[in-house]
Amino acid sequence: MIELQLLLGGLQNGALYALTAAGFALIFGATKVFHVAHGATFTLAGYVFIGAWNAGWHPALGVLAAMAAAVAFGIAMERLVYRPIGRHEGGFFTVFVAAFGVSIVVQNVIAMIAGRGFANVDSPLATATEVMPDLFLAPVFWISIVAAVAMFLALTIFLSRHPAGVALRALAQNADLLRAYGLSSGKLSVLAFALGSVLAAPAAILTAMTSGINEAIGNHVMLISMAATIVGGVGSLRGAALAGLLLGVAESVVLVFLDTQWAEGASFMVLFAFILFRPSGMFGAAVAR
Amino acid sequence: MIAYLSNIATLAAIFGLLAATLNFMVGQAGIFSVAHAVFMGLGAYSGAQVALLLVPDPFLACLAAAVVAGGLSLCLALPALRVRGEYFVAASLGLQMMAVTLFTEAKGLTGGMGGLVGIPQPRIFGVVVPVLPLALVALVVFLLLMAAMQRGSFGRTLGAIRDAESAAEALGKNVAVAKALAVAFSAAGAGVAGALFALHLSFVNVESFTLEQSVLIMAMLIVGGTGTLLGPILGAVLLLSLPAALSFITFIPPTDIGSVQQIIYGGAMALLMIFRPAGLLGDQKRGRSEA
Amino acid sequence: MSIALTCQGLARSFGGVQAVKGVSLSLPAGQVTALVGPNGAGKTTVFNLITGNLRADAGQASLHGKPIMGLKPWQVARAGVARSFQDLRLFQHMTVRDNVLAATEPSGWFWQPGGAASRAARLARAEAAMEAAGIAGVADARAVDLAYAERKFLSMARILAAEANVWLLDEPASGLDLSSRTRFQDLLKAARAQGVAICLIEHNLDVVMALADRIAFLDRGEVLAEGEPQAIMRDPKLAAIYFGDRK
Amino acid sequence: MNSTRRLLLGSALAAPFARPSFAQSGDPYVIGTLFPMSGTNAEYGTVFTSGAQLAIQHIEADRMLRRPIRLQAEDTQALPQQAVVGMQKLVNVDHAAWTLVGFTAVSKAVAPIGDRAKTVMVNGGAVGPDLSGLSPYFWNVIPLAHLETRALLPFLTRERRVKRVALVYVDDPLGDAILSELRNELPRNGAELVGSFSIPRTAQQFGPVAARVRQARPDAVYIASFGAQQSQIIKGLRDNGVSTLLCSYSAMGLDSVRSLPEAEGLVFTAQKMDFSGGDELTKRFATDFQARFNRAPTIYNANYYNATRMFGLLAQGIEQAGGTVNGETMRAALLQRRRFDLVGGTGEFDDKGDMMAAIEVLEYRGGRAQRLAG
Repeated sequence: MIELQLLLGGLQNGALYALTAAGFALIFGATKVFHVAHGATFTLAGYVFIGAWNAGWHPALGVLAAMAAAVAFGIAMERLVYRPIGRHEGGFFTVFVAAFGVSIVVQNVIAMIAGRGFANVDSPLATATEVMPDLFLAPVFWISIVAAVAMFLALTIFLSRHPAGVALRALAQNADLLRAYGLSSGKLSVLAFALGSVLAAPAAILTAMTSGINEAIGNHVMLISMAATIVGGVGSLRGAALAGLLLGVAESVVLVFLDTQWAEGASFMVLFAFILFRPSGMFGAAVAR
Repeated sequence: MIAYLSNIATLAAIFGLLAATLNFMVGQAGIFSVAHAVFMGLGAYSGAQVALLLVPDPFLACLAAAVVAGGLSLCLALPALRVRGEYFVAASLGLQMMAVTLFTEAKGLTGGMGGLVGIPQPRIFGVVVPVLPLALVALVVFLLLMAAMQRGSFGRTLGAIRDAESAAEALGKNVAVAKALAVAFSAAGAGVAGALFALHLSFVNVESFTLEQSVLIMAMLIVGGTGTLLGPILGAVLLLSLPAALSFITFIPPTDIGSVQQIIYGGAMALLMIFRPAGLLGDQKRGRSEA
Repeated sequence: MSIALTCQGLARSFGGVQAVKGVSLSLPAGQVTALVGPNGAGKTTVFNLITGNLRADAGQASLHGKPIMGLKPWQVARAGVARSFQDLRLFQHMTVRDNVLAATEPSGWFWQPGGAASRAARLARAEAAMEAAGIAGVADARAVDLAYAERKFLSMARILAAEANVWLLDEPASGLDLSSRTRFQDLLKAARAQGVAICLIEHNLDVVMALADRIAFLDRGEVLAEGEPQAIMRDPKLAAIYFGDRK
Repeated sequence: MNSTRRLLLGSALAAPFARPSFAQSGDPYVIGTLFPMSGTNAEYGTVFTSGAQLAIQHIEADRMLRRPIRLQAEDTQALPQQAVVGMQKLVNVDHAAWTLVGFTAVSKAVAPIGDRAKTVMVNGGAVGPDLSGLSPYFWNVIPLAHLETRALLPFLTRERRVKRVALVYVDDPLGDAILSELRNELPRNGAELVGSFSIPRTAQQFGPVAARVRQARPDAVYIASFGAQQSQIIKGLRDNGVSTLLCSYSAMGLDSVRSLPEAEGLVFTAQKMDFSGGDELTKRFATDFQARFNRAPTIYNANYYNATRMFGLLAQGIEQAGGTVNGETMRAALLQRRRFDLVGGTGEFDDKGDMMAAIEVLEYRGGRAQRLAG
């Protein structure tokens, strides 16, 4: 029974990882920006929701506010940080350091405004009940799964039907091709950042409900997203989402065999194994040599 | 004040060495790693164990650190070097995260979270020597070595690999060996820095070898400018003295002091990258679009 | 006439598409063999199979009678096969001299064997190669700052300095103006005179006719014909294929 | 941040410059703090500092010393390396007479520096047993963890009839100490340790751990962590079906834990301290703390109040005897005097500089800590 419990718990977490990872992968695939501040987007969205909740707003309004904050932050990063560096042909690590600097700022501004340490919203949705003997599930489990599936469906439809979505996918595959067709990659970058960031918001809100967040949670989120993007195969949204799910499940199910202190290491062992044995990831094209 | 400044100077020399050796990997060979703190940690633990169990001879400690860090880096790098670019970054991130777990769990060697306490001060022929001159000597030695290699054939080999790996191979360069050597040399330097760090602090625990430390070392390098000889040193001095200098600002309320310092620190990092993306000493015209 | 490099039955497919099917080639020493054929005929793939950049599904290759199939690219290079790339792959951030010097230093170790005398010899080789390729005047410029033709000649200088006896050149003359092309042809003729076996992928038929001793005509991964340039060029069937896709 | 706090803080900081010279003169005594003021453990830094601030306010209001006091904060982020830099600055630049430290790793890193410079370091936050006797100048005004578990276990087994205990702990010296305490002491109290679950300090998700805990079928779960993680563990266990008794040690004395609905019924130990009843000193502390910081004081506030007040008391004695206030004289004074009137009652120090204090067992009920025993 413990196996099933761990599997389902892993799925709940993995669904949230999948959402954040897909956001990261979307941005990375379309703009080739290693968006380290994606974790900061997550933190910001979570705290905005908690703030709205504590101020007595309707939850739906809080969700909207959190999404708006995430989108605004993502776009601001694109316009104010990544684009100026890109103009200078800034290298991969330059972007990394700049984004890391911004993450530090966000983390500490949040600490000063919202207070340091643990923050959460207190919702009965997060409390698990025994649905079967020895199997505890909270309503949040279903909400997480439904939210993840719904977001993915919406995203897939957008990317395959809407002209801008199709262009975005093309951008991910071949930026030169797109320029040849006269499409503005600048506008599409903004779109990629907006879409990618909005995906982090539901995950942040649900995390604030379940395990709670603190101002420093962004690093962990960023690492998981990055790992999932690589494991899934760069450029593949489906891959990143599945890999996020896989990492969440791995982190949980590993406890069937190992002691609890190895849980976090498990996701990175998966990452390492993938890089060594299948560097193209689950869905990526083969890495050309 | 002198003691305080010499403490900062020692740390600056140690981190200068770390950033400079990382530069050898990133700037010279184009191998992007965010696991430098792992090798620093390996060196720190082995140097500390030499000082604790055998003799507090700094040379022996540094030698042991270089051998352990360089040797283990080979075992880790050889498989991981098969992949390039972002993949290697990700591999090194995975390595960094796993290393922290291992450092925490291998209590017999590392003391775990509790760390290794009471590392004796370094002695040469029975005389206690401060770490500052040792660190400066180590820094100068490594800088000279790297400058010599940069001008010599090994530097050309690494530059060739960085700029066009397949063309380097087509000229008969054994890319895997060259990369592994670069990683091993760089890791050995990080190991020496780690040993000096352990001797300087007399205490090490796993919290000094986390991802944050790796990112800090990387930030020093990037802020100073990759591919330059003195850039990493400047970056190390700046990023170490900035928080120290900020702590002299007395009008910030004590409870907010940490956050304000961090905000200034993070903000400076971001702004510098936006306005001088190649670092302070880097060639601004030289685009690194392949990076 | 000794054969420097031969290959038999080279084959390679990519995800179901047979890019090269059973290609056999011989490159005699002191001769220029041109590999011609329409785009996508598999010419560059043949090079990649010979040099070990791609693993062949089937086939053999040997250099002076010694098998080289399955060797790594750097091992093939050290055995004496030099190649150029269509996109040049210069060492952008290094000087022209360092680019060429790098070609004289095969060892990936911390230092090169042979000490000071060997170092002086290597430097002399590099200078001679730059002189021959006509880029000695820009020896201290960085590769990324060179003009187009200079970049092409730098790529050639690297090959000259490598002192290989088999050259695989991938469109080395494309985009060159007439005078540069003449200089390039002289360069190749000199190498041929010294007994280098040269294999050339080239679209410009003027260059091919001026240089080639033999032509191998490749289409859809197969050698359709091999022989004297005049004979190949007169074959109307081949001409139709060759010009067919560039109407 | 409320404005009264800013104001008071400003006046405390400006004290050396603004205070009339007839009252106190000379260079201020510098009290240095080495707390995490940013990062995951920053909440502690804020809590620790406020205790010290109030003590300085009281020392100055009472004119205990001839010279003013300046509080110099160095941010450690609870990391050893930053702590060493900060400690070097406090010792060599600020010439701090007295330093306050918090975390185990930080304490162990700075102890050699303070030892060499003969600067007193006082810990009122960390409870790792290996903090005892780090240096003659390293003192603890908080009872260390093994004392806490020994006080808790009899209560658990007798009052709450606990037979099976599971431990969720951070894998550090403190966690290890509690693990071995539970392993040895539980059988003596007629109970057993049925599972121990080590977690990394950075772990955020505890659903899987909760599943493993449930599988062990404990009557009580002991949590040995600190900082933001504690709340996450409590919430993670409760949300995922662990309904048994939760217990812990003094690190739970944080507002963020107290205000967590899931922490209802949490049993934990702390130094015995009665803010409402008790002596004049304690009452004054509690009232003024509420007035200045607009919230009820916690144990940590009191500990660092005490740690700072100790300086006032020792320095006052030395000043009156005409001596110089430094590490050596203060250590001599400590060993001579031994007993001090502190918040929460009289504190008595042993030869190592560790304060012995009574431990009480508390329970969170309705967002307040209520005393159960001790």
